[in-house]
Amino acid sequence: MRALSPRIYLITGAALLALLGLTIAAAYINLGPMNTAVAMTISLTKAALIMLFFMHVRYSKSLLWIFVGAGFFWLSIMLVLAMSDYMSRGWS
Amino acid sequence: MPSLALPVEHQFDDAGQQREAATLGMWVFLSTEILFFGGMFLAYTAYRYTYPQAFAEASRQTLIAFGAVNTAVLLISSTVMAFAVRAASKNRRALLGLLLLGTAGLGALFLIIKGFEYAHEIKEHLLPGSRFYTNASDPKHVELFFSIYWVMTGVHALHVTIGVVLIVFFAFRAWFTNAFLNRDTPVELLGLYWHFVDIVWVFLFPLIYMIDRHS
Amino acid sequence: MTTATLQPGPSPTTRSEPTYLNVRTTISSWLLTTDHKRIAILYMVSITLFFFIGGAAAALMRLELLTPQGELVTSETYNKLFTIHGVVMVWFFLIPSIPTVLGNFLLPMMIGGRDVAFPKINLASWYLFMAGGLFTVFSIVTGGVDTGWTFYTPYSSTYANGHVIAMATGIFIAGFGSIATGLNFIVTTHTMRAPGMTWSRLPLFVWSLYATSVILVLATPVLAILLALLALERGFGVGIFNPAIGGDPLLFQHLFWFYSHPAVYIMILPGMGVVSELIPCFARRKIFGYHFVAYASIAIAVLGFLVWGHHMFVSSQSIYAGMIFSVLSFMVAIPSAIKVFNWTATLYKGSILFATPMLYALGFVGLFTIGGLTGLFLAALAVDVHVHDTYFVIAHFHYIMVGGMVMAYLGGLHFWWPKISGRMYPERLARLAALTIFAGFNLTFFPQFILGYLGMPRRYHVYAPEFQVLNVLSSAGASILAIGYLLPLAYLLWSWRYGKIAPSNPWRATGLEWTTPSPPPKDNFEITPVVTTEPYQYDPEAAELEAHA
Amino acid sequence: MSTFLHRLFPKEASNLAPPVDHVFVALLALCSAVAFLVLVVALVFCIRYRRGSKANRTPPKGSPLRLEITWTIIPFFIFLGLFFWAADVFFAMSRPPADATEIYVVGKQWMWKIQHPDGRREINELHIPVGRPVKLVMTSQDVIHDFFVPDFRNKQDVVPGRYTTEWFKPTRPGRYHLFCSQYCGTDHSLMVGWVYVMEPAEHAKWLAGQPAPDSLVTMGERAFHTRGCSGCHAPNAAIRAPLLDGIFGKPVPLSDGTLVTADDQYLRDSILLPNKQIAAGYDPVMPTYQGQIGDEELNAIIAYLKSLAAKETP
Ligand code: HEA
Ligand code: HEA
Ligand code: HEC
Ligand code: CUA
Ligand SMILES: [Cu+2]
Repeated sequence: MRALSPRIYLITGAALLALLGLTIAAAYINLGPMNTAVAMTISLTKAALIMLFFMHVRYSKSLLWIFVGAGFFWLSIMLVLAMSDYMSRGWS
Repeated sequence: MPSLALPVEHQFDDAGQQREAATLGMWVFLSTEILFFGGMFLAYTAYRYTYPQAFAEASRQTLIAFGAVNTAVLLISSTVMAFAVRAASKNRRALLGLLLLGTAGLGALFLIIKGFEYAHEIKEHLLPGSRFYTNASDPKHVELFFSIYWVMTGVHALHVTIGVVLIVFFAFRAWFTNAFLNRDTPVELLGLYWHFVDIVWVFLFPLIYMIDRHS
Repeated sequence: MTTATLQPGPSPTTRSEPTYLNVRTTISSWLLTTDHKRIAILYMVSITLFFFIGGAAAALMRLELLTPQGELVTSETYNKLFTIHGVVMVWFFLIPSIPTVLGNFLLPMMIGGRDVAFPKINLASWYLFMAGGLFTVFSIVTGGVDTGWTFYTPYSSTYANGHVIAMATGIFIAGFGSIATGLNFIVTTHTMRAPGMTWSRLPLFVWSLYATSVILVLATPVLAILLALLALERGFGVGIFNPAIGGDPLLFQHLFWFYSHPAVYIMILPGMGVVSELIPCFARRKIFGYHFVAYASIAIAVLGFLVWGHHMFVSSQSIYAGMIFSVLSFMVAIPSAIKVFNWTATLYKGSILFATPMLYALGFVGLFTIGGLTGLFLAALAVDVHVHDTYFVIAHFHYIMVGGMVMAYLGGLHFWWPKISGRMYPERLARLAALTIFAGFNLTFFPQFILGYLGMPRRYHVYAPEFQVLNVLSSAGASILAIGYLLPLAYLLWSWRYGKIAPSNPWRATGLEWTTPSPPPKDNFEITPVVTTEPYQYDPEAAELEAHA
Repeated sequence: MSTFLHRLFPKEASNLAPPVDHVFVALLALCSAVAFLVLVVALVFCIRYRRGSKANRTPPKGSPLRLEITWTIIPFFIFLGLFFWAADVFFAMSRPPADATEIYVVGKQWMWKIQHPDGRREINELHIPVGRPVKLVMTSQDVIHDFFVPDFRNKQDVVPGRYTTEWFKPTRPGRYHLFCSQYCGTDHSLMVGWVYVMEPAEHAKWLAGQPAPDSLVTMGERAFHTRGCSGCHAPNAAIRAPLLDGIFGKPVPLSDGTLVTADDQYLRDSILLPNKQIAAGYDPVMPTYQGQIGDEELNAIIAYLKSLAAKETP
């Protein structure tokens, strides 16, 4: 399980570098507010690749998936609720 | 599965249980790390939302070429680390040491590049505090950006430094001791840590260097 | 092997096998121990020390508040006193209390394991705790800190006197101790259960420790980074919260309460777990609604992360965010309600024995209910505007933390004392102490609700003369409370040497920890137990028959 | 008896006090009932089923699920109801009426400085006529403070770097405590004062007894000239800057394409941090006045800018 074939690692590494190129390219195109969304989507993809293949999450028990998800889920709680304050401060 | 003749700590029944506990423990630790960095990500998000123009202006003052190269360096180091873990599980300890040293070397390269970048920013008075200076149109909030920039990259660099030290240590253990004979869990955990540090940077890179680069 | 062993176990004198206490007795065998039971003892001694430091500060505060003019200590000293009191009580007493003492001692035994998953990390977390404590004590003796336990910026970052950075460092380090404990407990619960110990057979104390650990692990790092940012701002001028460069003081509050509200559940969930053990045992009844009580713990842990903004209703947070946080705060009360109702229902048709632990447990239910219900007043937006930062809030949380958690800790300590020390405590004295604490507590803190609604602000060392009568009542209560706390300290210490030898299961309780000798051997069980039944197999009718016989 | 009750319950001296007290009393009744119920039931069980009593202990039959669901659902709905009621009152407490008198409050360690619209100043005292709504516009010079008048049932943090508001309509003449209720350092507990609520006639007498200062607007107008604002913000100025007549309360287009409303906060930021938001079509040449104009002078200037708006829109 732990010893994946080297091809998987190489492909993952190459994909990561390709995505890096893509982020940089996308940053220089004016997409308006979409720039940030695109950049974050690419980053999320990269993070997912690293976790799934380099960190072997794809081949792990479902319990591990829960543990991995928990950190991100709690982070999103923090961001969403705190930003709900910042975004609605101007309302009257 | 490594040979069962291995010593298992007294609280565990067998090596399988021990390995499962260790992996689970590492992931719990990584979750805490996510929230540790998360506090800073919230600060970043709140201020970028409040001062979009100042943040864009400040971001354009960062050295994107350095950032991009550094991202590539870390991504490659992660790939090398993946191979190192593989070598450990195949019990090829000479190769393991070599690959670990390669990973550490790339990590050190990252730190050196980051160091040059920091030096440049200090010279340009972009270190917050009384000597901070910028001719940007909204200097206060540019300073706020750089406060966050220094803290986030600084804490990340600290993590990289810890990683490099540990990896070098592990490399020598692989070569000169029997620590990893039939025992790959420690290396695997180290790998998890290193990949995590990489992931943090994957988010930092666009957030710091690439706000409104097109304009 | 898992249901109640009805015959008393062999007494320690007839047993040749060494216990965890006397396998080795050198000092280094204690300081370098990796035995979870010994680490529990190390923690017990340390947090008792810290409790009396925090209590001494409280005593001085209550003395000062006898008169409205504030002539006993200066303003500055008073401010340092409540800071010391809050910091020490929260981070160095109450957060570690049940988890690190009773949790460390019992968790492995309750699930039938030999130790926690990472014994060395367990020891390391005690050292982290002590190192953090040392920093904090250092900052206290070298002049103190006057920020309050909440460290609000920009006061703490720019204007405060004293060693803010040293104290923040202390809490930072101790925080990593907490994280290590939480991590250990989570992994232990997942991987170290004995054969047959399924999740629905876990004692409720284990469930509550698990929920607590989730909070420890996910909330504490946010406090850590926050304190680091505070230190950077204060020490190096890297201003993340500094309003002079557009930083937002409210961001500090968001991050602080993102940690500290979940942290208040760290300070109650373990107590709920203890009470869920005590009530079935002394009512000789299976706990009512096992699954509801168990899942309520998890629900509190998760929902507890969604309500932090209720500390910021008048901070100038957006009123819409305030509304979200208010409604969520009401929702988080539901799982607590479920627990209260289930405990009460457990008494029904039981065979209730009012031993000391049970007195504490019943006291817990009553005082926690009052404290929790006043939490609803605070969650109600319009009312909180008035009572925020008044003594109403002080009364609310002392009812839960002192009336609830400290009672639960004492109850648990008495309950498991025979297991921990191998000795019985003096029962009648213990009951007297429990009643003294209950009476003193209510006299101390009930008047504070009234003071709060009348409008007396907290952290006031000089106050308007019309508040004096109630303050005097409160101070009088505090002196009774102090006596109440000194009693157990005295007789428990005494019983460690001179108490009656305890059988292995003096309460005829179920639970694996009662199947080993008192005190247990180093590895807890001679053979790994196999679990075949659900917990709390008590029978009230059998208990009655025995009582009559 | 009534004086005894009086000691246990604060006076109701503003329009906000009755609705807040209604929620409070309702909560008190409900929670006392619940607590009483739980405690009585527990007590009855404790007595009835004490060890050795002759009660029937055959285990109850039937599934407890119905019971569990009942005591989950009922609190849920009660809580929802409480939330809506309290939130509704809170909403009203947070939104000052349009005709409220605006009074500026500056908090600093450890005193309250108060500026009336007519320029009159007070320290740690606030004199207001009964029956007229008052809106406090507050900021702090150093740390966070909190303006708390228990008998009015309102409080609000006073935060450095921004304006917060609080309002009430005093309904009973008298003298009421003013407390700082956000911890602000050494003399936090001495940052107290009095709010005097007076009959209108008496208030007028009090006003007459005070030396009549320049009104806030006049002071602001003077500052507008001495500080050099008029050098740019005048129709015939050499530098092209927006005219500020009538700006208050209007939407302002910014250079990044967004629209903001020119409220207190916007004006404050425009003066202290002019480059935070640049008005569309202008160069960002306005200097920052941070550190040069104090909070009180700033309040006067803002009052002056507001008065221009009032003239503009009849
Ligand atoms: C162990 C600690 C602990 C616990 C468990 C709680 C539990 C709760 N707390 Fe408390 N709280 C604190 C410790 C704690 N709190 C502290 C330390 C502060 C002050 C911090 C500072 O500023 O220094 C504080 C402050 C605080 C505030 C901010 C006040 C202010 O500063 O203005 C609020 C506001 O919503 C609040 C609400 C609640 C609620 C809704 C609960 C709920 O979880 C309570 C749930 C329980 C029940 C409700 C009781 C049982 C239920 C029933 C019997 C059900 C039946 C009821 C009905 C149908 C009505 N708390
Ligand atoms: C977490 C646990 C905890 C515990 C257990 C306690 C226990 C007590 N607390 Fe505390 N308290 C807090 C947490 C806690 N508190 C927090 C977080 C705050 C907010 C701080 C802030 O605003 O920043 C607070 C604030 C607080 C205040 C408000 C201060 C203010 O705002 O001005 C008061 C006032 O009465 C008070 C009183 C007490 C009393 C009388 C006890 C008693 O239960 C203590 C009884 C114990 C003893 C009395 C010790 C035993 C006796 C001796 C050691 C005798 C020898 C000593 C002498 C003769 C000097 N506490
Ligand atoms: C050097 C010229 C200059 C001086 C002096 C000056 N301003 Fe300005 N001001 C400008 C310009 C140009 C703008 C438009 C660009 C911008 O928004 O920054 C502006 C914008 C403003 C705005 C925002 C108006 C809008 O339409 O958004 C306000 C309010 C303001 N100034 C008030 C003042 C006050 C009060 C002073 C004196 C204390 C002052 N200004 C001094 C040049 C000046
Ligand atoms: Cu100002 Cu407290
Ligand atoms: Cu809370």
